[in-house]
Amino acid sequence: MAHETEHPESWRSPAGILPPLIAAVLFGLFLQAVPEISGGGTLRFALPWVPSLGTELAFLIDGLSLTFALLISGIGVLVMLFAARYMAGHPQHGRFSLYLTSFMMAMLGLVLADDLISLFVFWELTTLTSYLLIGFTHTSAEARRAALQALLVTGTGGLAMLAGFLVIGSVTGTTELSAIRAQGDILRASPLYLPILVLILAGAFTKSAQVPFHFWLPNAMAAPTPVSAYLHSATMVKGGVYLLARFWPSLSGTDAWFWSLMIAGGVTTVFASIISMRQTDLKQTLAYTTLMALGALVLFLAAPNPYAVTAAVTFLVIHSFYKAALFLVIGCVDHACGTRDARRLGGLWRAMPLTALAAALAAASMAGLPPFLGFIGKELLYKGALDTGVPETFTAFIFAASALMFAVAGIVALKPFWGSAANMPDLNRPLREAPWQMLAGPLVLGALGLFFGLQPALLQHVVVDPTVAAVSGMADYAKELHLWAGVNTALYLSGATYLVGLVLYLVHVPLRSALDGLGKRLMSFDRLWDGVLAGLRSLAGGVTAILQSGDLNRYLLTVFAVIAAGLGLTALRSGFDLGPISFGDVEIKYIAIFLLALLGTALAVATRSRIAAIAGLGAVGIGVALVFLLFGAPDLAITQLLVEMLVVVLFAVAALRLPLLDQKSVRFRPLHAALATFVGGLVTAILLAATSRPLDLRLTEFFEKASYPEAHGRNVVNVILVDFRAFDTFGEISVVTVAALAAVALLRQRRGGDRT
Amino acid sequence: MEVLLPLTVGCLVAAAIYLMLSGHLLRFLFGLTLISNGINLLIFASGRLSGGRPPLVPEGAKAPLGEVANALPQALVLTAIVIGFGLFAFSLVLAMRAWSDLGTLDLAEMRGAETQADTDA
Amino acid sequence: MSWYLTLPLAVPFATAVLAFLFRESGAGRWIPVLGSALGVAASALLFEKVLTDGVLVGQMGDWPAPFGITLAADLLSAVMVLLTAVAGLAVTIYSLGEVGPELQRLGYHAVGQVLLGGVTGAFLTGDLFNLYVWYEVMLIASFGLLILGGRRAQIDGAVRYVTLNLVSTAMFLSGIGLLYGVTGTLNMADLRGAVDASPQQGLLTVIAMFFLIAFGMKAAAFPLFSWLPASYHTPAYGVSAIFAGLLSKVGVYSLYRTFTLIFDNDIGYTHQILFWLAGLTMITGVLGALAQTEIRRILSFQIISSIGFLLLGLGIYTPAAVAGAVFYLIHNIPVKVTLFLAAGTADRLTGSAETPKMGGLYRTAPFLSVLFMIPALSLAGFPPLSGFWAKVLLVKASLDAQAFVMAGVALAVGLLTLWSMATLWAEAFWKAHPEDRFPTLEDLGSTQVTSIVPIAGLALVTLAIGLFPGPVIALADGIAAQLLDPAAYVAAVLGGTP
Amino acid sequence: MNSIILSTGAKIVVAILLVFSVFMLLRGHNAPGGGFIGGLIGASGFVLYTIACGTTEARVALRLKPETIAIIGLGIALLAGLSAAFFGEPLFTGQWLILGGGEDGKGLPLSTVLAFDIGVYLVVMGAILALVFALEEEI
Repeated sequence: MAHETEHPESWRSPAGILPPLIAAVLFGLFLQAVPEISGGGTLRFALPWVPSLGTELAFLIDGLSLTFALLISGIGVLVMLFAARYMAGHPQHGRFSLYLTSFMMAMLGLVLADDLISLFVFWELTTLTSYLLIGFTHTSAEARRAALQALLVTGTGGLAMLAGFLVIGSVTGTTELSAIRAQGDILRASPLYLPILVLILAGAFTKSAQVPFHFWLPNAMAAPTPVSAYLHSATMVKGGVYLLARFWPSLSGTDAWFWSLMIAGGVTTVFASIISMRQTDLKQTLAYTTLMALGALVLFLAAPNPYAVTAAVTFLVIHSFYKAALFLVIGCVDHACGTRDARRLGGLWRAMPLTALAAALAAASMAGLPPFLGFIGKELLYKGALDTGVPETFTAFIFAASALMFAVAGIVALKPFWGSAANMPDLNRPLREAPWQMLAGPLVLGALGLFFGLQPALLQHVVVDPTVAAVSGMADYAKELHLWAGVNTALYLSGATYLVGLVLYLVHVPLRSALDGLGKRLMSFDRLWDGVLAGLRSLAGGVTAILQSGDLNRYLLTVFAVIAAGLGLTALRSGFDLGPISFGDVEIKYIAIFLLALLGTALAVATRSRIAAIAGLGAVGIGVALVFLLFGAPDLAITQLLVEMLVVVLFAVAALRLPLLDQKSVRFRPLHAALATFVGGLVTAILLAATSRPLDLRLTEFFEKASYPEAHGRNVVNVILVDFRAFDTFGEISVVTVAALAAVALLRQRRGGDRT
Repeated sequence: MEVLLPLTVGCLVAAAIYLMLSGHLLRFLFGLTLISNGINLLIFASGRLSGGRPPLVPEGAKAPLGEVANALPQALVLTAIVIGFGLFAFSLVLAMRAWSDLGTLDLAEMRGAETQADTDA
Repeated sequence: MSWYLTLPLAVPFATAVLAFLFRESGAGRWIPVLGSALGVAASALLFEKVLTDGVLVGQMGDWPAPFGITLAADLLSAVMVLLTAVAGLAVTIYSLGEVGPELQRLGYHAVGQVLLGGVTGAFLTGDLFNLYVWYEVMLIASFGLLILGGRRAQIDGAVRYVTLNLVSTAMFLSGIGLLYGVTGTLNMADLRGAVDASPQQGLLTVIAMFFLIAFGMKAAAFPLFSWLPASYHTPAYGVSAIFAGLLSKVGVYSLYRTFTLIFDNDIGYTHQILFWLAGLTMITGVLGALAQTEIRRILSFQIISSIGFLLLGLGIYTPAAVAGAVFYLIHNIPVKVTLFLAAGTADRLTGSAETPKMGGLYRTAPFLSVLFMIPALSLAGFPPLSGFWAKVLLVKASLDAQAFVMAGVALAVGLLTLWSMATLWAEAFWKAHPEDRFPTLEDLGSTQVTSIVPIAGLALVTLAIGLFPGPVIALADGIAAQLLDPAAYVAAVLGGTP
Repeated sequence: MNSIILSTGAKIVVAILLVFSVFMLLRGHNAPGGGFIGGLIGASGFVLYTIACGTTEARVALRLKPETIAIIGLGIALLAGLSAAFFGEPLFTGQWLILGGGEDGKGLPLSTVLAFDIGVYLVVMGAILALVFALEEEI
């Protein structure tokens, strides 16, 4: 992505210079730790964080975390230097640098954390920063979609992993990783082992893009190239691998572990190899080879043997070198030519000799040619595969992958530089070599592949031995790295690999179209994903349409149905005693009041006339007032009558402006009537039961005794209102005040305020 | 009355619910009035019906003499009546406003707030 | 002594009176801000006092419990009062920029202060009938705020809100009447003993259902939540923010209060119901959010989903679960207020609340985008924000209580929330404005400070709780201990009587 | 409706009802009555007056805006409740000053409780009148 507004000099802004500087400082710091760690020691820093959860902000440097930290910060320096120039002049360069640096910090936190919760926190922070980076071109809907996809897929796994962590915490009683590593036997013996494993693997497999969770990774190539180089080669996707390595001592060694990793890793490797051949966008091609490598790493962590672990660790380093280098090379090419289409690029070596050199170095490592580090790695992979319980399967996976990698190395590194230039796009500017800031990364990383190929002992000492020791929990577990290990099965396999790889490279163009046809018939996980999201959305829409239909009547019906069911079922389950029911004390005047209220109610319910309904309500009110009067509540009776009068007045005033009751609302509704009668009957029964025993009159007796001597009032009801329970009254007058304010506001506001 | 009063309460509640379900805002308000009355009676009945004498302290006495009505529920009901009136008055005015703004009191036809189309922000 | 308890209550009411009397003058703008600030101070004092001295009790009118009305503040009450005051202050400041002189003349600030007073009263009272009264204060004040502005959607939303809430109120009042009829008392601490001693346990469970339904409706629990998404998107943003932050939480608070203190005799039934309601509320809430495109309707459904998490603690009913839910409660209030306020500012800048018509803010107003993202991610339980700890505590408690299904539901809902919030953020902030507008904070003009400062302040609270959750977790543990063993509360309230 | 007879009659009725309402307010502590009932009666008087003479005149007769009366009532009630604190007692504790009377309570009792009830009276009257005026004016 060459920018319209390019300001080569602006890379010297803080946004350009600070990130590589920070990375360099961190890299230097981690280098300082090398002697200590390669001597077999560890370093640990811890701050208390959430003591009640046993959570610390704890960091541990051991072989494994140091290797990752060195890769992250070291490659970080080169990628960020590249980015400084690549992004120079971009209006959001500052944000980009902030996100990328934050991502690096989060990634370092992830690999250094020695506490499950801390680890998870950093894990999710990498998810968030990668979300922002993948969607960096935020005006593009495609980029946003890719970002969301990565967020949700890795987020799903992350949550599963969190659940796994919490269960581990419950089983082991600690969240400290070092302590948990020592409790592998307890975990493996726990009845919760299988759930834990599944949950942890869900986290690792989504992050490391194992099939069938792989589809987000190629889409994540929507990010600017430095991001792809960094996140999707050296760092984020390796997070899952790191997790597996971290939990190797605690969880590995069971059949479940072996088979799940082997199947996931193996399938991913082969699947990705095939798909990568299909791509024409070089970045996409590389993305799928990353999947392939991740599959291989997972595959080798499956097997509990020293060769396999050594191979995994070594390959991890190798892959980081060449994959980052190749992504950056593609970035240089894209920057110079404005395309990454494998079908068009060719003959670039004349104009871009240094880029071509870097590409060649990295590709040689990728192809596994001697004397590059990739060769050592491939030999180790074969040895490791042969050492497992199922050598045929492992070897077949690795053979297929290695041959395809050989072919892809040719496609990515050979063809654009030395292939035919016939299809090159027309550029309205001269084709130039990439600037030094962008070249430094691929050249250094490519050279490192050669350097360590010639000097494997150094790598062995600094990286492989301590890392393998940390993964396995055993010192001296690592096997030796040799450039020349003699004539053995692995060497024969290497030869065969080159041969098949070469053939594949030569036929890759027709192969591509063949695979393309095949691929179209394969299930597309990307489209499946869209289907899942669409399905969830329509489920959400459907459920919401039922519960929140917009029809107030339905809401009310729901509420009353819940009331009826809640009270009815509880009454049925719990049961209660209605007490003695006698009509002995019923006098004629009571019956008269009852009938008055009943008639009033009936009128209010049945009539279509507003006036009649209001009259009915008035009758009910008077009936209620009479009850109050007859049973010693004159204050209530007076208040009730006065309020009733006001209600009638208000209704009368309002009714003049309100519409007639239409036929629809007055027609008989049997279902509603049944529901209403049921609730009404229930309330009667509950009230009868509630009053079936004598009432505890402590409160009233206190009020009666204290009313005059202490509160100076003879009207006990009024004393309660203004003294004993004056607080209620205060709240109540607030209600009245606000009711008036609100009603006045309703009446005063201009109509159709919605148009202002 | 020990039996009649709960029966009255039940009738009022049933009628109120029936009215509230009628789908018409004005009739909902009728229901509201009825249910307020019903619940006030319920509280009153919960305090038991004991005699017909109001809880007053006669001149010269320090406490009510003999059996008087339970004062506490009366105070609660009084509070509830006044609060209920406040709520009712507001609701009535709201109904008027709804009629003049929305042009209907039929609850099924009121869709101003929950339709996506009408977003008068 | 009782100054500590009454000041947080008296200040908003006094502010309301003054704000209304001076509503036509310039002071009418600043009195509420000053009053809210005083309210924060008063509630901070109360909180500090309760933290050091334990349950604080005041007998109104000096009438001993259970005869008069008792105000009682345990840790839960105190922290809720403090959060109420803080949310109130934030919204009051925000309203300076949002609410014009016309609404001020109609009593916007006065009614808002009464609402705060009502909420505070509900948190502080130790008397069931008094709780009803504060509920009504809250309710009528919320009616008043809901209709201020008078747009058609507001009126329609208000009809929905009012009708459904009145039904809930009726349930509540009936429950109180019946409970009094059985036990003869209204004081909540006294009710605990009276309910335990009552021979009518079956009947009391039925009566408990009155409260469960009434509070459940107030809390917007499944399937009684319809009133909330039907109305919360219609009033001024400040109003929705305070509703979102506080109102449904009062329902949750009431459930916690009554179903730990009074109705804990039939846990196998009542709390089991709450348990399953919690799950259904979480799920239906988040699904509702996914089905919306209007920003406040999305957030409204998220409120419901949060309520599910809050109920889960009560449903599981272990100390860890209650503590987790209480942490969630504390974290959720600032988060919800921030989200609604930030949504309001975004609406004003982009000219729409419909997410398809929004956008462009990430590019030209990145600060606002971050301010929205912090609470949004916190709500989704993203670490290390406050919601993450809430989720961890609740999921861990569910796992420890063998409630594996609910732990899974909680995690899945967290994920769906992340989806919903990420989509919302991407649509409303990240993508370009469909009409290629470039809104900046300068467009807010003179209201820039009042529109941003409260949001930033609350986002900072969320961030702080996330980074230093220790004290809040300790507080939540303390609250859970008090709730599950109310002996100290009961003793403090009834101490005066034999 | 604006006949002189009616409006004169209304004025007389209002006067009577107002006096009666104050009577009900003051006697409330010892007999049926009190702030609510008094306020309701007082408001009824003004409602009658409004119906007879229209809101403009009723507003003039009332002098203060009814909303303001209500909020002042709320303030008085609040102050009455808080005043106990100045006597060093818990809030809402009644403070009594009985003028010219002895133990028999025959003197003129002045108290914060009465002040509280006056607040209630003003709130009820102000609120109802605010509502009725707004309704009447909204045609």
